[in-house]
Amino acid sequence: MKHDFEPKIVAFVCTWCTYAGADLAGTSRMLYPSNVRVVKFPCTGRIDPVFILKAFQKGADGILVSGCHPGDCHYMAGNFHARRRFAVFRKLLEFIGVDLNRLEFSWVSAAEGGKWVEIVTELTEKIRSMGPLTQFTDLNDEEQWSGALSNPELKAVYDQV
Amino acid sequence: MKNVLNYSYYPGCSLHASGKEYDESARGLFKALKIGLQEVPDWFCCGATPAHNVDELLSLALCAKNLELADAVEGDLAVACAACFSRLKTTQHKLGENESKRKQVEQAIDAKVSLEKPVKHLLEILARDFGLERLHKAVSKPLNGLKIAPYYGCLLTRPPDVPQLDCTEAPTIMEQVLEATGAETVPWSHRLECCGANFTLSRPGVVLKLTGDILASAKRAGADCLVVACPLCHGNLDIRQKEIEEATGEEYHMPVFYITQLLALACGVSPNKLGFGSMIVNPMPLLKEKNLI
Amino acid sequence: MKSTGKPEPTVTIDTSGYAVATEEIRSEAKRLLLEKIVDAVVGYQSGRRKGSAVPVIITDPAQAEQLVFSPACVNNLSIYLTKAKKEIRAKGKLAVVAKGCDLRALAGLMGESQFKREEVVIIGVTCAGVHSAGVQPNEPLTSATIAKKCRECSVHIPEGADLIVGKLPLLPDLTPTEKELLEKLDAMTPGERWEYWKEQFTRCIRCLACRQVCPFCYCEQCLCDRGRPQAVDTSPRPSGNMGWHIVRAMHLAGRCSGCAECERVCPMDIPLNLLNRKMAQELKELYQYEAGLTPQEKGPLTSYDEKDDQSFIK
Amino acid sequence: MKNIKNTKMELSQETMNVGFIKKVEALSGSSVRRCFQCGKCSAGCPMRSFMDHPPNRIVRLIQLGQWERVLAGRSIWYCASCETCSTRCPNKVDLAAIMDALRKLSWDADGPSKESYVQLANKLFINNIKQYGRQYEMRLAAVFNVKSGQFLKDLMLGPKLLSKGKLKMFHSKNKNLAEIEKIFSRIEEMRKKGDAP
Amino acid sequence: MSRIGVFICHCGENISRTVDVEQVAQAARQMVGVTYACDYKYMCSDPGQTLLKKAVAEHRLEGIVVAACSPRMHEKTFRNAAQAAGLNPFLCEMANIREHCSWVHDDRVEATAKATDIVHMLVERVRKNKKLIPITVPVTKRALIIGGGIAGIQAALDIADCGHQVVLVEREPSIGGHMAMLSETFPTLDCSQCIMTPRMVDVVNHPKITLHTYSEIESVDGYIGNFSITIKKKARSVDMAKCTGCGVCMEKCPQKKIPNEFDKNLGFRPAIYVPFPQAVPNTPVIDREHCTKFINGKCGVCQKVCGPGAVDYEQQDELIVEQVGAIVVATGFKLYDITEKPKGSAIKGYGEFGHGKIPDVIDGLTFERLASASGPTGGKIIRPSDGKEPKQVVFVQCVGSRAREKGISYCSKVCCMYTAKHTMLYKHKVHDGQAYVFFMDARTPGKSYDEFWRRAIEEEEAVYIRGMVSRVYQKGDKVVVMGSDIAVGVQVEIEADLVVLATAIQPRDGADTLAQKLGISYDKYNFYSEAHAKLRPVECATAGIYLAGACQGPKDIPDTVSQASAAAAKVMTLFSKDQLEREPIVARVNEKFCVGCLACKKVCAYGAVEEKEIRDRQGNLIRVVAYVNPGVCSGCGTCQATCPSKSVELDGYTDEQVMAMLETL
Repeated sequence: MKHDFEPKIVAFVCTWCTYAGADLAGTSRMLYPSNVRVVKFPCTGRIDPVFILKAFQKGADGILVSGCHPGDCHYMAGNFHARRRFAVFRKLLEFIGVDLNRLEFSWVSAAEGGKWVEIVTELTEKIRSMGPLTQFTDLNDEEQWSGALSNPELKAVYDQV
Repeated sequence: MKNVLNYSYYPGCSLHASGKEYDESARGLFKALKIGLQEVPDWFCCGATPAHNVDELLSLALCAKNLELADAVEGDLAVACAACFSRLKTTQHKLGENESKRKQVEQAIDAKVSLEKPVKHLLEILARDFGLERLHKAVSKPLNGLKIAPYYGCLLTRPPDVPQLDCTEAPTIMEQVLEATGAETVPWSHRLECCGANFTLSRPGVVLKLTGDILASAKRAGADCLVVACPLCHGNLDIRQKEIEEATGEEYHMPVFYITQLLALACGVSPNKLGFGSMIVNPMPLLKEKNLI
Repeated sequence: MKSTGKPEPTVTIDTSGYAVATEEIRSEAKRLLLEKIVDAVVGYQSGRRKGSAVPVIITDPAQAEQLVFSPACVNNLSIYLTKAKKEIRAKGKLAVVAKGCDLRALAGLMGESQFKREEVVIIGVTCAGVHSAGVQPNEPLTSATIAKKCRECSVHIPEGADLIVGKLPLLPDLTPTEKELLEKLDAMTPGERWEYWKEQFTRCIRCLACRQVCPFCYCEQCLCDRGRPQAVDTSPRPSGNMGWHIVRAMHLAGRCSGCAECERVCPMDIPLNLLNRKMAQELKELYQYEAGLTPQEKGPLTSYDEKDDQSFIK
Repeated sequence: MKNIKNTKMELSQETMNVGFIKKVEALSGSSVRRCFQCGKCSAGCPMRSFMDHPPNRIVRLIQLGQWERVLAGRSIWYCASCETCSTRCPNKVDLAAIMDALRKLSWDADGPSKESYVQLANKLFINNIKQYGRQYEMRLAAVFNVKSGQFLKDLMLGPKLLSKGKLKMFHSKNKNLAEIEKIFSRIEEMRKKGDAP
Repeated sequence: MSRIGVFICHCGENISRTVDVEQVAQAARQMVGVTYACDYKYMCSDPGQTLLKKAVAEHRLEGIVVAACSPRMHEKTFRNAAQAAGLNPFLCEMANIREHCSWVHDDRVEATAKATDIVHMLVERVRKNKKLIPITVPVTKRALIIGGGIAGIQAALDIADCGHQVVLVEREPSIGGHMAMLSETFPTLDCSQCIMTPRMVDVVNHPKITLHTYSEIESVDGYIGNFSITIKKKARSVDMAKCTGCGVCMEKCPQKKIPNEFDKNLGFRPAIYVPFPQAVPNTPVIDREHCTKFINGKCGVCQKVCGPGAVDYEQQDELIVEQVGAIVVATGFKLYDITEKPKGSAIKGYGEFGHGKIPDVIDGLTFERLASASGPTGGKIIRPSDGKEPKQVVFVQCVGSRAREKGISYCSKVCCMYTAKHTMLYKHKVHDGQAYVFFMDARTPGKSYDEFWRRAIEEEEAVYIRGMVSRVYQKGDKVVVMGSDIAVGVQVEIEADLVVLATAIQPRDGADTLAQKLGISYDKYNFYSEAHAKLRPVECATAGIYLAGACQGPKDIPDTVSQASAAAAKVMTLFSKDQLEREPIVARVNEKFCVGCLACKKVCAYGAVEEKEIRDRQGNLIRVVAYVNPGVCSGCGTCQATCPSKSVELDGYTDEQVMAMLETL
């Protein structure tokens, strides 16, 4: 490995646009980091936020969700539904305390092999510089509440609730 | 030795005055190449632009008259001036396709219109009839190192179906002829733009603007000099160059040669006979710099 | 909690209208049952402890006298109308007593095909507020005993009910404590927020009372109970707790009517309504959507607009 | 002449001078109606900046039979006859020929044109032909300057050209000048009889 | 599933150059559930496939992972091979270690590790795969055509000529639509009725076509191959079986002064009438709104004079049900009405053109009726106000069209051409007249179209003026048109005798209501939406419903006929098999857990989700759940992602499969 830390990145993609775009990157022999693992769906409309949660819990350091550009959906509106769903979900994660730099969304068409490479490369580099995501995996090892709050201000807030 | 080719010759008014170096050099060149030129006796003014500008019938009649006169001399009609060339060709073209106009002209000149004699510009004779290869062989003093911007102006190529000298929008005949002498031609943007022509008399301001653009373009392309085949273009670019420089604040010092001057020089005609002294922008420094005299 | 840190002076809230409401509910329930317009009425009756109130379903006009309305009527009765409560639906046509916040849930449930408007008679109650969790039921309603949600209530009058009973008193200005807490959390770094929620969720014992009481958690089988595949660890450990609360908040996004029953019933005092309120705030900002204000055919996450914001998408 | 450039056009069969359209078409040998106003002629015209009406508008005005507007403008006198428009027209509208026709019509009407310098130059040029058979630039320039009242125009150029042998102070008439005179007179005759335009 | 075979392809050297295929195979053998793993130079070659088939038999494999190129390349190949080996094809998956791995990475160690991960993910996926059987749907080989204009007629005749039954429903008393109203057609100037009426007669005489005129679609049930259509036959008050079409009733009807809609109110018709002489069917209807008998009961002349006794005042609207397998929607267009601002519309309207109050300002269709030889004036062009022949006619293009604020933002496509045609027709009929056209652009993309337009100018001497009209107003008996010629840059004023406005093309009124009945989508203008603008231009997203003509967007006759034939071809393709076979990647509802919130129905773009009632043995309704019609579902899976309890699952992409893949991380 060339770096101290190689992030694990999961890409949830639709088969018609982004998967095909990634295929195009391959047939065009473009090079990009090998960190990404692609999970194929018929449509971004099929991608459930629970999958993102699961991937984080299973140790993904970064996640990409990518599909057809608006108006290009093979199923007409799947990506429009996905757009709303993830617009909301990322707000929730942000509120819970997840750094949104770890969750990326993109439209990559079947003709955009270059864009796929660009997005995967940038995301890999970004996550690499951020280091591993331990929030979720640490929870796996925790059994119960320690009862202590690290930050006095947090404690004040907590006490008042 | 017998001449290889023989032509009747219509010099036109300018070649006897402001464009006399064109006439001199053309005669010198043709003599060197052993091409015969016999001037049509008592030719008239072709009417040039002013005539057709306001009186097409007069313009056509004048040219038809000249064509009739030319019939008396053997050989295709060689024309040096682009304007005369254009008028004579236009006349042939229009009268050839328009029956009623032909009849009017015949009535005006009181003679049958003769359209048979081919009218040829000097360039055409050199490039086609004489041939580039022979021209190349005839060169004794190659113009190596001279970077030329060949300027066609309007009337050598336009409108498309009249002069039929070369491609209307992308002619190469001047380049071909010049390159046969070893000179280098530069690609440039204003080869076919108008110089303002006869506005030189009535609206010189117009001419200064147009010729200024042409000179600037040639300079941008890195040319040492301009080459023309029309006395009117020559007048506007050479005679008025000083004024252009004053008007635009740009310095050009760009000699404007008639194409026959340079060809004759390359073919060994003595520079003294080529009228370099008559040019307003002195070409001598350039020619000396390039070791051509 | 007040951002300035100064304690709020205790203000008493006028609840004289509640007695009026009680009378009107009784007579309306009686009439509806007598005229056989409905087969049952879902409302509140007094509990065993003095001043307390519990949900009741009456079918006999004579029982109408049991019905009450008081600051102790905290429950959101809309839950009895979901398809999950088959035994209640089986009674036939229902009437239900609904506060403004409950009515929002009813509107949402109608949008989700849980019942049709014409199947239910809604007796709306004007409400100045109800008790906070843990308050003794016979205590007067004051700024100290009022539920947090009621501090920021915008639906004191249940517009859209078949009948509106009670009378709204002059309401004092109360500090929007939840709003202020949200602002405070929003101002934190993600890491700090994570610490906050981690500590909250870690306490969760997965009793699922929050789910039980939620009018929108009417699924026959909760995704989070499923074993194959297991979306969320079902045991009450930090990892699974985090998953459960995220999934819960996501599933309620755009649907939650803000009744805060989840938070009221939480034995571990986890501020669950904060999450719901946050999501509601985001949906309002993103799609100008507020759940339950009017019955809508489609929710914000079951519809879309081609021009939706996509600034977050590369 | 009233400036009619921007005034409203009231179109009717009376105000659209169809005869004018036909005359222009006959004189120029070019169709006017074919023009669909793409503007290519104006795009390439070296004289556009000196004109009041761009070339395409000239055609447009002819199409609408607006002869006064066409002839009142100075555009037709600023056409250099470079043929760029005619060469590039997608519809083979021979605008250069149309311009000739318009100048002829203006000339005949002793045109309402304001561009008298150009007209003067043309007249002198043709007079020269009539008088001498050929063009003598010195004379042309001198007479032009006198007639146009610009006595000092190109004052510095003359001696220079003379010294270079480019202008002849003296000139002779063509031996066969009579033939030219006959041509002029025959054309005049024909026009009188209506045999020629 | 525990007997999985993993087949790793070298793809020549395309994969093996960067991926250590043997190492991947070695790793695969250690994976849970993998019984067999091997690598081979070309898995897709015949020997490669043979190797796969043999391995399935030898190792009794229950699932296959082929690690090779993209599934987009060879999934079908290997699924076919799996099927040939006796496996359900959906138990075969491809791990893309070429396009997604060997071709995009150069580090052998990294690429090998990634390839192993990819294979592992797919092995886990296959372990959760289920056998899937292609879905078959029976097809009723009978087509419904809605709309009897040229689009509907063309589609009906094409399908019927192919031997299938067709039901054609038309709202008006006669078929023919707008084309029957036109005078002559561009760019050939052939008479519209001369080419239209024979087609209309063909329809009524065709043994395979059932024609319902004066009828409307009441409701639509079912799905592709199996639609059930309820049609309302409006009471004609004339028994079609008895009527001979003699026309005596129309002659004798005392009420003769009803403006004739077909002639754009330029002429009159009786209360019992056929819209135009060549109407098909040639059976009159009674306009009950204007008929004296129906108003006050004091007439009955038609019944008295009717020899066959066909007039029936008692006739009632009738509902009939037709079973069809496919629907072609061809409801056509209407013209933008400048008379008033449509209610609730953003259209600001054209008060500057007099809101239709100036009698000599008419629309294009009215001009068609004036120019038509069978029209109210017998083809003589006159002005409506005083019947005089107009000598100056001004045509104004783009009225409503291309005016996003005042009207509609789209181009109506046919106005440029028909206006050019109008100027020619006018010149042919009024030799000393002059036509003027105010226009912005001339849009003439079509065979011989631009030439036609140029002909109007160059030969017929129409004066085209580029620039729009600001206002028209009445001045004495003239209509003054204030315009502008932007080429000249001056205002233009014309005192016209007649002004013809090329008003925009809009969908028919009620297009949205019909779309809701059909479950098809429509745009903000109410034009019906095709499934894909380029690749599926005549299909609706809702399977089994097709579009023809101007109901989908403004269209001229050639385009309309082309699209109608294309729609017919689509219907015939559907009818070419007895059973419709579809890929089994469709959603399924777990009825046990579904609580019927119908979020799935809300997000389904195909209308594949229906409500299903679950009843007990006594027939009492227990609850309503969602049901996904496998004949309609396209398999996007949006429903599953939306369903809170995951009671709807997309076969082939179940949560179990996805989660299994994520477990390998």
